[in-house]
Amino acid sequence: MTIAGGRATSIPLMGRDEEPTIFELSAPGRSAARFRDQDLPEWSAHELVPADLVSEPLHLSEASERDVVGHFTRLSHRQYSVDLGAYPLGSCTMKYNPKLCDDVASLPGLANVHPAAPAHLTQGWLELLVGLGDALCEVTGMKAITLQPPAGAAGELTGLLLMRAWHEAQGRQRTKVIIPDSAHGTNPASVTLGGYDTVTVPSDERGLVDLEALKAVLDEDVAGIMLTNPNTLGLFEEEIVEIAAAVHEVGGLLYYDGANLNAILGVTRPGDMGFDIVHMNLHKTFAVPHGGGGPGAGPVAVSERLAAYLPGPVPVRTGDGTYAWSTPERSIGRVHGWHGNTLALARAWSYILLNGGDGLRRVAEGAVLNANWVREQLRGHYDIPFDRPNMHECVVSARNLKKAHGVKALDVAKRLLEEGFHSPTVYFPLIVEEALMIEPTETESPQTVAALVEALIRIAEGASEADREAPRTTPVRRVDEARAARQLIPTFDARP
Amino acid sequence: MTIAGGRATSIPLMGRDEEPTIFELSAPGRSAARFRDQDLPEWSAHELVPADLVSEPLHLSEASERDVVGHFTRLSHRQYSVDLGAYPLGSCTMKYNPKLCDDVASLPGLANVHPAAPAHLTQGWLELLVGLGDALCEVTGMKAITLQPPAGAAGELTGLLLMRAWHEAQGRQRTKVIIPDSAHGTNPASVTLGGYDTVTVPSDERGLVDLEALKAVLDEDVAGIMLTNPNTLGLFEEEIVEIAAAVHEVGGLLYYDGANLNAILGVTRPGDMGFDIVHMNLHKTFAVPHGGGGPGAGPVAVSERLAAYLPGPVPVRTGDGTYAWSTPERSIGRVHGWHGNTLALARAWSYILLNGGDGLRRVAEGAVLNANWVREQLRGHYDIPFDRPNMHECVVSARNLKKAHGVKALDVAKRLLEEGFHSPTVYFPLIVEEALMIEPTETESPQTVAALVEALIRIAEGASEADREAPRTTPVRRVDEARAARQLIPTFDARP
Amino acid sequence: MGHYVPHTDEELATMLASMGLSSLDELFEVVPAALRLASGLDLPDGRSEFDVLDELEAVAGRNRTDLICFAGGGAYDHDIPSAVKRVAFRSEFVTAYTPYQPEVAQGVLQALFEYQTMIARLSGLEVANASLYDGATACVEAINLAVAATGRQTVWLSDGVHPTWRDTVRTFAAGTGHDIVDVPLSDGRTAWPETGEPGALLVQFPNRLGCIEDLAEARKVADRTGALLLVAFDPVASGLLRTPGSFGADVVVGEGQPFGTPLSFGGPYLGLFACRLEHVRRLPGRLVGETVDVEGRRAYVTTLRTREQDIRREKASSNVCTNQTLIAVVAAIQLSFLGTAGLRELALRCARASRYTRESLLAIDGVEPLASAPTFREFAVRLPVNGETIVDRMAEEGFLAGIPTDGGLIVAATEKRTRSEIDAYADAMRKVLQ
Amino acid sequence: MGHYVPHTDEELATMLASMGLSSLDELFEVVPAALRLASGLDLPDGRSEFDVLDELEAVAGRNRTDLICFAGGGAYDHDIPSAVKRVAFRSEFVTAYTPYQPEVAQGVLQALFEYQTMIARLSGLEVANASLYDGATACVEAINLAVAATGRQTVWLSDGVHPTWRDTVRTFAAGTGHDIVDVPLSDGRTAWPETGEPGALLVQFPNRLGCIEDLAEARKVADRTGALLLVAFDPVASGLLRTPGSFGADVVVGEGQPFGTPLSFGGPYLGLFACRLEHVRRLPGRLVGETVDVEGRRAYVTTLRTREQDIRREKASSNVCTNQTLIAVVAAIQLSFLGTAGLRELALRCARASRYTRESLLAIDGVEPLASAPTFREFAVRLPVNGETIVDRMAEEGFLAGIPTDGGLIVAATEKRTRSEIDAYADAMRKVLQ
Ligand SMILES: Cc1ncc(COP(=O)(O)O)c(C=O)c1O
Ligand SMILES: Cc1ncc(COP(=O)(O)O)c(C=O)c1O
Repeated sequence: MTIAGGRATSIPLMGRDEEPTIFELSAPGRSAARFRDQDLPEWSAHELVPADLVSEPLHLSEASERDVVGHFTRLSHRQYSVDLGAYPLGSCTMKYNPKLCDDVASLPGLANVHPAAPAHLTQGWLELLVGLGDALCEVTGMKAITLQPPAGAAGELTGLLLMRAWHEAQGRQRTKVIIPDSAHGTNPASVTLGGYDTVTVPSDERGLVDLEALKAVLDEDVAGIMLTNPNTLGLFEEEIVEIAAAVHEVGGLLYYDGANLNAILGVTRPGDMGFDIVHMNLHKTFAVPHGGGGPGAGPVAVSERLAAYLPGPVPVRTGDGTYAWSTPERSIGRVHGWHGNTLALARAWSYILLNGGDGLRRVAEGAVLNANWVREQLRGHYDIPFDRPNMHECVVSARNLKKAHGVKALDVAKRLLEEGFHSPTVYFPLIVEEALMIEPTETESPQTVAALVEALIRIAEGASEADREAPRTTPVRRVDEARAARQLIPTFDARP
Repeated sequence: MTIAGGRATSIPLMGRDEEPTIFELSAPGRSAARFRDQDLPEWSAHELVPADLVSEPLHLSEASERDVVGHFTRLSHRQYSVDLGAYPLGSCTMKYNPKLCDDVASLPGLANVHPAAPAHLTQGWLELLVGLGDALCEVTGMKAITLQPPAGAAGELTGLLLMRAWHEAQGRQRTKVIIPDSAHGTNPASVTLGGYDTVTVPSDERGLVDLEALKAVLDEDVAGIMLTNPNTLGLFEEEIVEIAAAVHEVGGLLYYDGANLNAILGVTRPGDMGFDIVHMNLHKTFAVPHGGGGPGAGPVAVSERLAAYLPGPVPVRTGDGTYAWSTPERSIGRVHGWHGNTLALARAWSYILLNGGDGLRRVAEGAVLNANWVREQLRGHYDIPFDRPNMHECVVSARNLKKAHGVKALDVAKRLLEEGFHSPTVYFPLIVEEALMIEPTETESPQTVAALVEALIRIAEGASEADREAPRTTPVRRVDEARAARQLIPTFDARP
Repeated sequence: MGHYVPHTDEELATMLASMGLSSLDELFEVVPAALRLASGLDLPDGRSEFDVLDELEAVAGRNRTDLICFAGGGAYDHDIPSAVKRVAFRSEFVTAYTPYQPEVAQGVLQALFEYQTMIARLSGLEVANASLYDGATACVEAINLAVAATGRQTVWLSDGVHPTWRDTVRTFAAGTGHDIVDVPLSDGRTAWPETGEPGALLVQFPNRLGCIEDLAEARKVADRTGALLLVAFDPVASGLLRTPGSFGADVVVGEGQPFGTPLSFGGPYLGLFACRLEHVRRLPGRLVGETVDVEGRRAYVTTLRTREQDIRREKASSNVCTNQTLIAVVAAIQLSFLGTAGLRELALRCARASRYTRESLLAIDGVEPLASAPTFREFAVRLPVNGETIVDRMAEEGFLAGIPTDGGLIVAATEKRTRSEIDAYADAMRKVLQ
Repeated sequence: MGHYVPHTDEELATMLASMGLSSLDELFEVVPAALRLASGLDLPDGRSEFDVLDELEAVAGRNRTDLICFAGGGAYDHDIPSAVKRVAFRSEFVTAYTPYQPEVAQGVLQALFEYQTMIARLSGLEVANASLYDGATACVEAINLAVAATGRQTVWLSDGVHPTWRDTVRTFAAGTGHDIVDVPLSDGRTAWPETGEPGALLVQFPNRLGCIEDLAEARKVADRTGALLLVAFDPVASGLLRTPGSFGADVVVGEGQPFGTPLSFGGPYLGLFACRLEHVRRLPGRLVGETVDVEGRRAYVTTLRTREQDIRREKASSNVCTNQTLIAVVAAIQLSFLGTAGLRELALRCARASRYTRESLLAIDGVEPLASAPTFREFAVRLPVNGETIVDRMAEEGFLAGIPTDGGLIVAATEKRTRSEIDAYADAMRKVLQ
């Protein structure tokens, strides 16, 4: 297929010169800091606190504002990012985030509010949180929500604690949580922290939960099941209604890992599928930027029967139209020191207002279209373990290249860096050998997706031993990870 | 000399991959633009204006917000800047500008004011402009000021028109303006636009104005003289008092080109030297960032006797403490459509408040110290045509390298790019063969200045024909300037 | 406190010592003692950035920014997308200077090349420069070009040009000696003299009363008299109207503020300048051209430098050095954001808001049109009370009502004005006029 | 209107056609029909960014941001330099993700390596991770580490830890089954039990009443009982006080908000986590280490990945994946900005403002200290009126007076509070108490 229009190339225009650490840029006695005129008595350290507690000044770096700005600006030139080019990291939804959301997060009326200020002084914030919570309930088809969890994994654990509290309230002792073998690592880790044992169910030849195998492990010890839908292969669990029925039948609850919610916005809802607990990754679906690894936000929405267990306090609209905090009757307690990653929540709310109901559906359509198109184009060049209509991402395998040329998924990833793209997620899900998990996202134009596909095909066609040398054009070349672990240098002070 | 502390290297960490133009990134029908809900009748083009005036939609680029952001972000990675490293471009004062000034220029209370709003609605702005004007008068030792000129050259021309108006008011017909042979090109160009002929006086063997030669051209036709002090060789005109007396004796005026004011802040003042008219480059001395070539600001301050001629209106403080606009009695008229580059003026004001009187003197000290130190270090490696204490910049010559190795100033400049620094100004002032005009500025630390000097010495010591190949590590290599002029391609549409 | 010189006292001492000096004062010994300031500048000491920001916020708070804006006159209240602000103010663009070393300045150069292309298209001419200071000084440069090209000193200056721009033209004519002849309007359009030998006609499109000038007519006058036709245009109009170039303009200038720059009390704005290719060697300011590097890769560079003051000195086509590059980059980004469809839509929305405002005002007793010529996004009305008074009274109602002019008010509306704002504005005007 | 999918209708059609589809709906045929939303989401349609910004500005305007802040409790009102905000929010840092491909992520990796170094120094321990969510959840992770290391489920939790942090600890203990034992304060300091076999002691330094806990004593208790000593610290205190590490803490956690992050209604903040090297294989979250690339050049990479959930799954040391990297980068920049001298000065200025506030309040009739232990930048007073009421009344006077606690108010002051603000605060308090 040819698409009219130019290609939005995504070459990482990044430099190749080493940058010293800020410690190496220091000179004794220098500082950028200057302080407001306080006009207070200049009590010395010893007048302020007991002498035996006072330390020598703690040694940090010593640089001027000019050098601090130069240093971190140069570091930024050694960092690939969405704003530099495509970032098809499967499961992570690295889409472009409207810049408006940055402006919202900088509003002084939001940023300059102390979290302990009582509700009547912070009505704007409460209104915002209630608005966001309601919208997220509508998007997921759930009834109530906590906005406290600061990321997806935190949401998972919150959800598992809800599950536990609910079962306990029913007077049941349950011990196991089921997850499919394709699940993300946070799922089993959260299960452990929730005090449950993980039971893994296999995927079938379609890449979906094997319903029979699931039924085989369902019993009265099962607290619930954690699923993503679409799952981590990018495939929709078509039998989700049957799965839900089976789990509910043994008294278990269904937990929805919302990492892949981007795929179904406005199309279908976890609540309608039968899920009881849903976490969302606002940093994936609702355009909170990923920040190099956070902050995100992982609200958890639940069905009616679990509402009373939510962490508190939750913001609510009162009868007289004002807003207040309210702690659910059987709340499991707080899961965050304050109210969650609030500025990230404000970004998500602005993103929802920008897109609206119509726009959110268009998000899902664009994401699914791009990802299916990628799979179609890669057929014949890469193995496609589950070659069926996918949702927002597709998983292909470099097994063919490994067999023929010794070129692994990792080599493909490094070669793609040379081509000017961030690489897909590799070696996940674990059930696919030499997996390349590609999530183009809806914000990449057809031209960019085409350029990405061409690069992947070029890599497959030119695959050779030399690919183990890749990447050759990046700020640093292949990094010695083994040495990092063997000779651990976790701080500047630990350098030999 | 060894200086303790790490080196702030200034490697431009910039990528080397071509970026298509925004036109090439376009796809028919795409647009990032979305508009506010106006709720107005949707009159068509033909209902709004006469049909024969309506055009087809004008063709621009067609890209999404994501691609616009990506494109210009990638372009920014192909651009060296002060925030990436040292930029010792002589005469330009490429110092680091405190980031606070950016925040000031973004204050909604300053940015969202229409320039035609009357004075009583814009008291904050007028107060700011009066405060800045007063401070600049104090810094230059002058009595009154216009803030309208948007850059140094505009200030020059304004000054020359003031000179003309003043002479005419005295009933004199003057035809000539004297400039030294080391003057910046804007000086003679402004002289022509001011309706005067340029008379050039030579510099003497010290690099200063030749007082005798000056006296020889002084007559009743001379309207005035334009000088920078320190001059473009970075040298202080030590006989400035005598020069002023001689020019004043024939009824001429002295114009101070403020490009080099950074060198004497708080040390001495043009007014005290005898100058009648002074322009300042706020983008050099007062930390308005250079913006890739502007905007700047070029206020012009004058002595008492010229105040009545200033462009108007000027902001003034009235008896009751409010602020108003007032047009000087014999104003030459406006030199800008509104009030000048006002947000740049606000930046400058914040810079003055930040530094204060004490800090401004420290600026001059730091600038002069760094520049003298550079000259001391380069002695023996480069020719130093005028080897005497300099002010904020020093001019050296690559004549020795040209003779010995055929390496020109231009080659040194390109080699320095490879070393991670922006190059000095080259081939200016014109009176120095193979000139390298180095202005380190006061914001570069001793470590950075040392690194710069070492790089220059390394270049001199390694000078060879191969230097004509430099730069080899920059986003593009040496650019064919002749071809650009020969086969002019000034727009994307003019491409062959 | 407050200064930005990084040197520690020890470093200062070490550097001084290495040069055989023992104090900073000695650095200034070349300055005659009598000229040295004895007791420093009479300015307060430096303060922390937090104190300064607090003070300037307070100062800024003494401006009325709550007024809903119906003023124009070359400065328009447009919406600015977050993306444009955020990308344009990346520090690589902000803290670079004129691209003297193209090898490390491709970012700014390419952005300017794209900007030139866009301005050329908007003006309908072949070449545009990389920016001038503002609309007013761009007019001056256009006249200088025309006089040099025709060898004639006389300029016919339409009264439809913004008054401050005309003032500016006159100020600079005192130096160049150009003979500026004012040409009056008749019912909102320039009434060109029958005879004369001008070197240039300068007309504004639409003009200061918002009226769309008859450029075809102006071109005929220029042809008849042998003058160049200089058009000061509103670049947003090109989203809807034919370009000045399509009518035969020789030089097109204008104010680029509407493309991404806030009102800012008047600056920094952006002088637009485009001309026919035959005049390129008289072009003022910088010009970026495409070329190749030694490896044949596409590259950009400032070109035709021999026009410029740093090479040509007293014979230069202009004295411009520092201009408005960053604002040009802003405009390039904003125009990329708008794109073909967005520019059209922007122009339509301005025109619709303007028409709705006009109709709302004319429905008020005592409000009359000042001219009958067609308008685009700005228009003038005659009022029973003088314009300054109206502006003052309307400010009390929460509006910046417009720009006073002889016998009336010039009113502008942009895509930012909504029906409810315009209705409220008309209601307030009704109240104020009673 | 308002969506951010760039595809034009034509492109959609072309792409669909190339896959043999004719509508977007067909993409979702794998979704059982019964599950498909018939009429879309019940949310308003999308709007332009300008409309949305206006609305959210109005919402934000319904928060009281004019109150002068004397509240702390883990969230402090510090000045943030412009440079920190501008550099930290460069889009390369903002729009990247976890550095899975180190070759193109050296920027974030090096910034995190510098951050880890700074946090290790502030805590006085050998290794710090690359961030956790916030102070409260960092406490949870510290407990998990200690229980795993000692094999003991009992945790002695000091009542001096912020109440919301204690709540959070208890919430998660429901999953892990840890036995959380509350330990009361006595005159402002933790009174450890004489006997018991805890796996961990968790104490806050200074504690929620602002009192400086006796860490030497806590270390003795830990040694005696065989527990690990976990200290939740105020990292700003390390500018003045000895580090928890110097007292023998095994794990140090804390809230990093004071380093460059605005109050933000409580998030995103920054969970600090440092431990002794011997516990590094139990460290939760990411860890960056220095290494080399194949050419031997210095490079950084996330390391000891085998602790993490994506590899270790149900046996991982923690479930943390996305954490707070950008806030860690902010902290690294702010700490670079402060430097050695600035951190000391910051701590001194907080302590001075706090002492001045304390003295001013204690001079008021009826105001008494809640405890006699020494304090650093926060302190508690007993008042004749309950804390909530005081906060409400003081808000009318323009102050956020502090955080109510049993029988009083916890008051904090930072380097941002000036004498005139504190005097006004004390005056208002006098008035309110009358
Ligand atoms: C499928 C899936 N589940 C859960 C998570 C965990 O979310 P977070 O990183 O926000 O903790 C991720 C994150 O990558 C994921 O992809
Ligand atoms: C000595 C000198 N004079 C005048 C100017 C002109 O100033 P501007 O570029 O602001 O017009 C310059 C600019 O480089 C200069 O260096």
